[in-house]
Amino acid sequence: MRDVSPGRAGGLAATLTVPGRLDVELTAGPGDVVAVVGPNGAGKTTLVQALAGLQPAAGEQWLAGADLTGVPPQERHVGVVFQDQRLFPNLSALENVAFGPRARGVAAGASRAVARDWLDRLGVGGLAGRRPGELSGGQAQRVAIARALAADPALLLLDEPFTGLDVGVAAALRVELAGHLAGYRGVTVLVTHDAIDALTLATTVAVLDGGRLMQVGPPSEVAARPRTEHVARLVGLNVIRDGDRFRAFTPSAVAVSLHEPDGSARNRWSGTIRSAAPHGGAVRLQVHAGHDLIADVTPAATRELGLAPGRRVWLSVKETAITAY
Amino acid sequence: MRDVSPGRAGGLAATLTVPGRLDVELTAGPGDVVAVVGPNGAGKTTLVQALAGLQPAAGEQWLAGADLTGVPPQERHVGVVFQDQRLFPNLSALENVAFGPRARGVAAGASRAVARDWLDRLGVGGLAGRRPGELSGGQAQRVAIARALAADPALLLLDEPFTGLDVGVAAALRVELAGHLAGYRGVTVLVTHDAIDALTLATTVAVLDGGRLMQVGPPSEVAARPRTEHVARLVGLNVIRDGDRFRAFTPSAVAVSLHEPDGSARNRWSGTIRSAAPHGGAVRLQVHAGHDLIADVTPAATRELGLAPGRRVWLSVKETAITAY
Amino acid sequence: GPARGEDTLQVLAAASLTDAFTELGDRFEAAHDGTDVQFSFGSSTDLAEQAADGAPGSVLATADEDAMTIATDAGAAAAPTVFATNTLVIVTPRDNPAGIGSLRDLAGTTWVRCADQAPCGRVARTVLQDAGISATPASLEEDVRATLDKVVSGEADAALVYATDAASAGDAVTTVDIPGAEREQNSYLIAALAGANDPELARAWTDFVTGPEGEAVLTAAGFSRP
Amino acid sequence: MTGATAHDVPRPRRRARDSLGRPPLVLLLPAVVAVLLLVSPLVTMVVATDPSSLAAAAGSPAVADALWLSFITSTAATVICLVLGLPLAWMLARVDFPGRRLVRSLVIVPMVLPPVVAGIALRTAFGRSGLLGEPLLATTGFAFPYTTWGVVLAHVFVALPFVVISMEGGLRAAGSGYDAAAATLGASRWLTFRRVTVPLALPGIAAALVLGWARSLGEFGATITFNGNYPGITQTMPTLIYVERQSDTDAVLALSLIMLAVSVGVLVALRDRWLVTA
Amino acid sequence: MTGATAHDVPRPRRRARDSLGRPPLVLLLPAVVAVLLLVSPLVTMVVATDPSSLAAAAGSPAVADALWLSFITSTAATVICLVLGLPLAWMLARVDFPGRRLVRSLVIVPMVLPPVVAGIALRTAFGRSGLLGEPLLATTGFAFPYTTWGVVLAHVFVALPFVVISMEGGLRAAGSGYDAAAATLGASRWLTFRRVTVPLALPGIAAALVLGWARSLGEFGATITFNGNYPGITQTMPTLIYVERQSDTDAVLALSLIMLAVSVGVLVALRDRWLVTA
Ligand SMILES: Nc1ncnc2c1ncn2[C@@H]1O[C@H](COP(=O)(O)OP(=O)(O)OP(=O)(O)O)[C@@H](O)[C@H]1O
Ligand SMILES: Nc1ncnc2c1ncn2[C@@H]1O[C@H](COP(=O)(O)OP(=O)(O)OP(=O)(O)O)[C@@H](O)[C@H]1O
Ligand SMILES: [Mg+2]
Ligand SMILES: [Mg+2]
Repeated sequence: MRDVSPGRAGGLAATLTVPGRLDVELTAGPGDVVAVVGPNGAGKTTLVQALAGLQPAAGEQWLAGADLTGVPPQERHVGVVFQDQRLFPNLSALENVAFGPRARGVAAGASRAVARDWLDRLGVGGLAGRRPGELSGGQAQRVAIARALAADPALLLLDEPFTGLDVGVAAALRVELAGHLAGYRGVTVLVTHDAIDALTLATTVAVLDGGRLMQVGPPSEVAARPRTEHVARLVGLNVIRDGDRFRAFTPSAVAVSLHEPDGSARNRWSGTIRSAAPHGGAVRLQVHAGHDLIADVTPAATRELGLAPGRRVWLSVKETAITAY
Repeated sequence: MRDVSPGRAGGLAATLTVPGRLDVELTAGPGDVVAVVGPNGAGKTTLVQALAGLQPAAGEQWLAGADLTGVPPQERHVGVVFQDQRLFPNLSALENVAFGPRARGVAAGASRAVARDWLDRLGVGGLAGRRPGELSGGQAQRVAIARALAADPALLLLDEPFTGLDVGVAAALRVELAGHLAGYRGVTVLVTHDAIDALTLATTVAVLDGGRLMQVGPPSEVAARPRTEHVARLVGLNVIRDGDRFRAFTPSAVAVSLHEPDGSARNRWSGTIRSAAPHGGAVRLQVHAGHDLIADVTPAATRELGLAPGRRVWLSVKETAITAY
Repeated sequence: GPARGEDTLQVLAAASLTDAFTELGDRFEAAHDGTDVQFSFGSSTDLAEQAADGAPGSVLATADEDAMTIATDAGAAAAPTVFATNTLVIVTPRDNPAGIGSLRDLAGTTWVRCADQAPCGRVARTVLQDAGISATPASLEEDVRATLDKVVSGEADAALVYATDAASAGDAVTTVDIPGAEREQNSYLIAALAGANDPELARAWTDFVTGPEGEAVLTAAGFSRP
Repeated sequence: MTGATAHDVPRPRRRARDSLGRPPLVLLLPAVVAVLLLVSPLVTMVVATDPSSLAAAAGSPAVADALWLSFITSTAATVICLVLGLPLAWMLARVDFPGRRLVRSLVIVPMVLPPVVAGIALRTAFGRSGLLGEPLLATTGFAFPYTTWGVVLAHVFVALPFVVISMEGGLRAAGSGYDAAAATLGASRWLTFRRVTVPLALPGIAAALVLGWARSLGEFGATITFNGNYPGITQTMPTLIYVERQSDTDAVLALSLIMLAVSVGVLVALRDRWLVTA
Repeated sequence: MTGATAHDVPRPRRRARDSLGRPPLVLLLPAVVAVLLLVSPLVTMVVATDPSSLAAAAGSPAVADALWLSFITSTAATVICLVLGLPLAWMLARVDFPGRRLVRSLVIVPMVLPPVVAGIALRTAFGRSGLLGEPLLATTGFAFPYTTWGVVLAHVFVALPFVVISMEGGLRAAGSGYDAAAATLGASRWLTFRRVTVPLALPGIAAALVLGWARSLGEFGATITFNGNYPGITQTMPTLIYVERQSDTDAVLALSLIMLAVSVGVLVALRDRWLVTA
């Protein structure tokens, strides 16, 4: 453990190793929201479980000045939204949410009041009496979030909390959560596959891949200068690795033509369109040209050039549109 | 049952009623991909389960000329990706995927070959020997998709198949699935919360709300003229209901100002910014003004006007930018 | 039923005859070259019912008349003879902690006897009635062996059992005779079974048991002559 | 945010009828054979019973006493099996302590003992001159043998292994993922046990208790060996039946039928209340 | 598409040590009491056994015969309990047939029967002059009583209810969601049963079989009543112990210990192979 001061001071400091699955060093100050992004199997859930004390891991862990190493989960004051929900099937939604406060010693009536309040805030107050088996996937997800928040934890661990939620609810929930997190002095670790979450909710983005942290920084910094293909895809940038330097450009900077472009542009590639989908007012093309590149074109151009999946095209970018770092 | 001809001819025709949860009439031709969208608790999973024969439902159901009413699931030739995955915990990923072909009488060796092929196509061939408990959430989701596809069903039921997948995988999978579905003569029902899925993969979009079908049509038609708030949000349009007519406009058509706009524009609202997030090259504001509206502004304008959550703003739209239907 | 060699004699016998009959079986085998004597020991009632049901066996020996009646009524056995009797005695643990010298001393101690439904219980009840004793036992045991067992294991201060049981327990118990108990004896009956596969051999066995050699072994085990 | 759908969703009254189609012959056939095997002796026993002896037995106060004692002691034993056995089953299923396998094997041992031997073993420990019973008697004046407490002790000794092993199976089948979820919410192991583990394993626990109750109701050998047989104190239904058998074979069938009828009544009542919902 | 991480992930050898912290006293204490209660009689029994009689018993061929017969018959009975009982348990847990509750109650009944009564009931059905046994004997010349088959029948009758009820608990606890998933993949109920239902309920099924095996190993009353006590044919260890008890109490303890030692050995071996993995 090299630097545990944030953990000692009130935030989180952890060095965690799970052989073959995880090897990270993570620090966060009080009130920080750490968005953990990374491809499937990167070790995000393993990290969350290790922080919760559910996954045996070597290393040290400090939270709000207390040494959590070897401390069982029930004494860690964490709140977890599990990727697989794990709502207690034998309890109603209300009882599920009231479970945390009850376990921490809050009186029954007060716990139920807290639970009811959280269910209302998450828009599922009307389903308080239902068992998890009688809820839809998204409804259950909301109850799971309510359960984690109602426990008023010192460390909030959210493993893909917005999966299965419809867009409206997800958007509203982001707002709700942002409001909650703004006044929250604990540390939040938010696992997500969605750039919006990382960019709007997080104070820090941690990029995990193959069990290791590849990049840690403020969202804007990570978004502007991604160092992994995954983050590049996440924020919708094209990133090309050039030795140990990176060259990034936006999809709208990419020109698409059916024939090899004239001139001396050294940044040009030929490839096949793999998909075309509306994106904002534009159409976003995914082109396979050695590595995958994305290009935004106008609907008009799409029609004129017949840019459909399977079509071979040329892509080019002006050197001036490229950020190198 | 009013019209079962598509079901008799080779596609799907179903009238299904689950008291209090579902009451729909659905038809699809052979090769059709029906995207089912709708808010949480709309009845999407209930519909999928009823089509699979797992949810007792009143009504009739025809598939590829055969009457499925009352037929048990194992004789329906369906393939289901469950919202909660339900991979067999006691079998390896390979055995999970080979289960379907085996059950339909394919020899053990051939089944394993098919399974291996599907796992490879979904990028999890290296995890063939793992049990579901040893997979990450996204890896398990891919195995679940492989399992449904490997069974070579006449009716493919995908309940939020892309949840928990990282962006790169989800994009690749969409391409993969699009390729597969193009050559597929069966009917696909795809439940999704993602507009991209509905717009790129579907031949028909069915909008479900409160257990009823609110709108059915080609993706472009539904996207252009949404009839529910949910779809409006999904495709990123503002839709205002006006009696039994609708008025729609794009977020980029919305002008944002700090003071009440001059002139006679009758389409103007005052409200509070609930969230601001990057969207393509713009910043997308969510504004609560009686109903929720979205507006796209340039990053520069965002900075200049100080458009942050909590700020009160005025929104206005020119009448010419509005489509009424 | 079980396949048996021609020279196998199958004897169904009351459990209380285990020691005496096992000894007699050895002697019988020695006297009848090539003969194998097999026993099936159990409760008299069980055995009688099994004999009536056609269980394989040549001879049935019961510890009381009622049980034998079950077999004879069913026609499975005929003409039973009484080949031994048994007298009730008091047994105490070797050191006789409660100092019991007669039936009168039973009052206030932890003592046991057989249940009224068991043959030894019927005898015990009559003996106690004759002696005018009304002390309540701690337990009414299912059979005489269980009764003895309670004393041997130190769970009871005294028990009313047969002389044969007292004898089999040897040094483990102290025996106190009951005056007049010989008036209320229990009879052991033996009969060849109708289903015997070798009636000759069955008769040879009953003769052997009722004969002088049988008498010697049975007397040594504590039985009386009828 | 929209949550509940506008219309009221009625809670389903009972689980939906199984919709996976007819059971296959290869399972149906053995199941039918199993039922026939178990039921036919009961039917023939009823046929073989003399109705007049049934009436006589039903009216006998000794039978009423023994029946009552049987139910009291079996129920007490079942309660003790729950109190002692569920924690032990939980330890075996959920706590990875050293020597766990040894403990599990030791717990199974009494199941293998023939009941009479179980009685003898109990006597060597808790008898009046047993290794533990003698000091107990000397210090407190209390001894288990010949008392109703002794009957309960014998029943517990005989039924507890069944209860523990069966409960452990139920706890394992229910999985431990929810325990982990409860722990993250700050629940102590004891709270988790009460609110999560036990409710989720309820079908298995209930089945185990039924096993234990039935096992102890039919228990005879250990009881009579350890406690003897005295009406009203240690004479349970099985011991009454056993001693009765030496004099009156007809009465045995009648007594058994009465015992059966009452137990089935209790079980059916229990099932309705406890087991079907689980 | 990227799937597996670049580095090899080693499969964990065994499940992680339980990490939820120390068990609470309120559970630990009863568990310890339960173990003591079950173990102390066994210990005192060992103490009370005369080592010389142990040696004598261990060398006796009658003991070897009885031990062998006990294991053969108990194992055969357990196999039959599996073949007949698992389908029945499955029907009770998964198929919503009319009269299910009645069948379940009928299945429990034999558990409540004292063993001797079970033997009598078996005789009324399968005895040589029983309602089913008589026609069987007349047509095939075969009768169950006094044969090793009869012993197995008695064991099955006595153990099957335990096995069925315990297995049903295990099947219910495992849940039916995966059955539904298998059905959508085209699996017949039989395939689902084999590949999904049974493997998932394995801990409960294994526990049930251990119960059944142990119950049948200790079974004595029904066997001796129905089959008599013929050495080499129907004389199992418990019946041999019964006979020995008539002459030699020391021998009883010695025989019981031998039986215990061997059964524990078998159970420990089984556990290692079958039960811990489950
Ligand atoms: N029990 C286990 N045994 C062995 N390997 C495991 C186990 N659980 C997970 N893994 C592996 O560890 C790696 C990290 O898994 P983890 O669940 O942490 O990924 P993740 O980042 O959460 O992925 P996802 O986005 O798909 O949820 C994966 O490669 C996974 O296959
Ligand atoms: N077993 C049940 N009993 C009663 N109501 C149920 C049951 N299961 C689901 N419901 C209700 O039925 C409605 C439809 O549920 P369904 O799971 O079909 O929704 P969905 O459209 O799939 O939602 P989501 O997007 O959240 O997965 C919901 O309101 C839900 O609460
Ligand atoms: Mg994960
Ligand atoms: Mg759903």
